Amino acid sequence: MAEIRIQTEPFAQGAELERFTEAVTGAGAVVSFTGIVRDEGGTLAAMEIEHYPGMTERAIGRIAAEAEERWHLSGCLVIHRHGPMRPGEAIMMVATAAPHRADAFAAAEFLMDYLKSRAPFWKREITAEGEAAWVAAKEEDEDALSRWQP
Amino acid sequence: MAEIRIQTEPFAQGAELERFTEAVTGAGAVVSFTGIVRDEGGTLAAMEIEHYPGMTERAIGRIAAEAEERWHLSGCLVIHRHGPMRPGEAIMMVATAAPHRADAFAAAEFLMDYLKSRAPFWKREITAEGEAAWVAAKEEDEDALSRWQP
Amino acid sequence: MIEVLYFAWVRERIGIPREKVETEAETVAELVGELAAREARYAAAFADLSALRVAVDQELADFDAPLKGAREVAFFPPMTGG
Amino acid sequence: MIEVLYFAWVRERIGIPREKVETEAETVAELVGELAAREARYAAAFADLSALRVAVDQELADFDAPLKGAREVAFFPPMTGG
Repeated sequence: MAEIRIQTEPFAQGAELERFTEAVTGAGAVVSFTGIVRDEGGTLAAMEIEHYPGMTERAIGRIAAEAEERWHLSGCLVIHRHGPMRPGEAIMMVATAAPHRADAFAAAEFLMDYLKSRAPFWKREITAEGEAAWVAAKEEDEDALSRWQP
Repeated sequence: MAEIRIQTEPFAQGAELERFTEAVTGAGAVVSFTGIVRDEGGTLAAMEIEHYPGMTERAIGRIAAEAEERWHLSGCLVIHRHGPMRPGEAIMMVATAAPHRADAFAAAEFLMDYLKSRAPFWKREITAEGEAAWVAAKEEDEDALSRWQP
Repeated sequence: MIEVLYFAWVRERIGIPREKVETEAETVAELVGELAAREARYAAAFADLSALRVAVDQELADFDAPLKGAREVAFFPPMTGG
Repeated sequence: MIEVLYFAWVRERIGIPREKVETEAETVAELVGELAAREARYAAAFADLSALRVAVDQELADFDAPLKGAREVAFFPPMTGG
């Protein structure tokens, strides 16, 4: 049921959210999350995301299927970019639709927590001075997963 | 800092989300929630929302100010309609922007929980048979507030 | 003189959205007592206070809240926004 | 014959994104041992296994996971999606 898109092209979160909402039926609540490249006060020139083609789709498909099992959802959307992107651009978005808001919120947070640490993406930041560095995984992102354990 | 709009006119959640996101600076995370009139399997013909002009703006302003105090936000938007609306139309939306996702999610859920039970709106449903009934407040909505107590 | 407002089914039951009330009531509860004593439709609207909420000057208040200086009191059912 | 993939700084350190490896290794750990013994760049990439994650046939796995039947093994740092 989930729609999953992995792409290099920029996307318009607003248009995606409208389209997603119109396509679902029975939803009373729609939650969206969009991750945006921060400019870190002008010090960040660009971000590059590497991914593992094949495994990415598989991992996200599994995460989305689990969200659909855990909560009563009307629909579920994940868009995640890879390749180069600029500050201010959307990196990815998730949207969840449900009859009731608690399900939509919980599923969106669950998707985000798992996408952060279990989908094979790696971010690299390029500073205004041209230095590139892989973004280190945050311990708090790993910790965030524990709240979803049964 | 929060933008608050109380209106009878329909609004386009996608366009509002785009506009909101472009206006904030420093955000790495944007969360939106949209409440939509359910059609309840075709049994609901319309919804009407009554509100308390003056108190509505005041109550939402206070709720948004508290969200901005509790979490590190880059911006905060609340749009809430009153008057008649049809199934499938957006009733209201909140959007929050923050450097980090946990703040954006928590603030959006906080806003929703308080808007549900502390902003002076009253929903009335009109069935396909033309019967009108005020929507009863849900105990679970009142309970949801307790998680935000210090 | 206090402006008294009614919303949702309270408004429907009493039949008017607002009225000016001459009162010496010192608390919301005293005002409710005066209103409920007026006519059956008021008595019906105020029959179960646990089903009602009150705002004094556009701030949620308790039924024992003082009315000194208040210009506007509103009665309504629990809110159902969002 | 197993296809071995490297991502992010593991790829950079080893210098190639993927390679075919002839191996009789029965577990991921044994494969890591064989690779690390090859050259300094491999040894450097596999110096701290706690900084690495592994996937076998595109599923996250442990370093003691068996390789029997596996066609693809990938090594990479902790993921940073979202």
